[in-house]
Amino acid sequence: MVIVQQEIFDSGAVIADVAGQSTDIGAVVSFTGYVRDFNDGSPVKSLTLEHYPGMTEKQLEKIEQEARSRWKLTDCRIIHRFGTMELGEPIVLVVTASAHRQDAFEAAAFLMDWLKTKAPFWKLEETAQGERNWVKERQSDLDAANKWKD
Amino acid sequence: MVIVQQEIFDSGAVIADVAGQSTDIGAVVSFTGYVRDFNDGSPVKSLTLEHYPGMTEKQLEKIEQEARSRWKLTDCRIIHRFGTMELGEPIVLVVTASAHRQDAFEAAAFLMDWLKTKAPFWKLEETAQGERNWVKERQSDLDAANKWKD
Amino acid sequence: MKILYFAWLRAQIGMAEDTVDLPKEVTTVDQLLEFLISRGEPYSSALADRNVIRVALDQEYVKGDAALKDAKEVAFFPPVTGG
Amino acid sequence: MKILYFAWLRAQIGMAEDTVDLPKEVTTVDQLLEFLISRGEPYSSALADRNVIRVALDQEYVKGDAALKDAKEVAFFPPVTGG
Repeated sequence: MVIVQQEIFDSGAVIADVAGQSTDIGAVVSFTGYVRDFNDGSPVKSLTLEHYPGMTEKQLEKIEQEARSRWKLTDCRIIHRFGTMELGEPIVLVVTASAHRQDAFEAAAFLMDWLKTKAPFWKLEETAQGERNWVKERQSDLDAANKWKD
Repeated sequence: MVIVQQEIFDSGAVIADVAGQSTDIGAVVSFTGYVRDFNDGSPVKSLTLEHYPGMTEKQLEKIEQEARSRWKLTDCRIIHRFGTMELGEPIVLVVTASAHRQDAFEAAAFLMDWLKTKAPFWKLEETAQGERNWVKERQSDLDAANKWKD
Repeated sequence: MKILYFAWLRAQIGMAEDTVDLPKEVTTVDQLLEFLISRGEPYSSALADRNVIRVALDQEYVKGDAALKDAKEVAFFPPVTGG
Repeated sequence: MKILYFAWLRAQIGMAEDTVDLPKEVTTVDQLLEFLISRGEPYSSALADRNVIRVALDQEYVKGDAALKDAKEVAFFPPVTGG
């Protein structure tokens, strides 16, 4: 399930919801990404995420289907926020559930690598000095996503 | 931090605690293992974990130190329960926090692979028919742990 | 045709959405980019570096040689940085 | 010396903890296992398959050739199945 929202979310509540659904789940893996206080060495005060409404949901749903086709998942949740966020706030959540831990781990790592390189979001950082900078694509993210290609 | 306890735990509360500590955390990965309703094909009613008090804590702390030496972690939590647990209850929790997602993901996967093969716990399953069986070591767990060896 | 711009492309061009009547010789994404650049500033600067422009046709990623055909919406944006 | 048994080893031997006086020719883990087996049942059955017995000396994993030396506590148990 894919949710794109402005509001803050609670990773623990999502994990509990996923785990509480059935007793054939052996493993739940979660990844939560937070607004960090610096990026590439500059101190960050807040972060604004712009996105492409419509395309975002479409791409996230495709990514979820791809993960479900590659691994045996009992459940899969993706929550991604947009708008302005303060330091320490969560930005993105991926939760995967499976009978076995490898499926849950690999699917979550895969989803994050693809979100970083395929989901139409753009980060605008505001520094302590009031500068606003668009975050640059990272080669390490592209490399991470490439390793999942067949 | 390592906790070995009989009581149930709340993965979400631990994640929130880890994430709330500092604003240089970019990524928090959690793994929660649950009591599943079947194992190797037999329906399971409940699970009892026996452990080796003293050695358990010692081994878990060593495993945590090993993870912290291999990856850059802001925080690392391991909670492992012992005693009798019902279907769907959590057994084990690993939470790793880092500036970057790869460190958090790899450290969590590493910790789980080592917990499965090195932490002195033994699972006794009770089936719906009232049979009690000691869970057998899995070759797939040994293989998973071996891939982390230098 | 509806054209959308995002992130610093939107900021540089100074609008999020535009509608253009395509000359009939403009049939691919790359031809559309050339056509926009030919209109001068702010397009010529904002769209100058083809390497940093990603394209979606009706919300699906496409390459520069993709045919515009009956697409309703084309979007230009920089490499994504979500997650 | 204190000897601990866990899981099905504990169940088969029928006790979790034992204390034995070691003959002085028993100086390694494997010699201790042989000594216990030589005492007959339930040790001889429970400890028969060396491949499924793991050993810890003072709460650290060791191999069969490890010297018992001044260790206070030796533990025998099956492969672990936690996590």
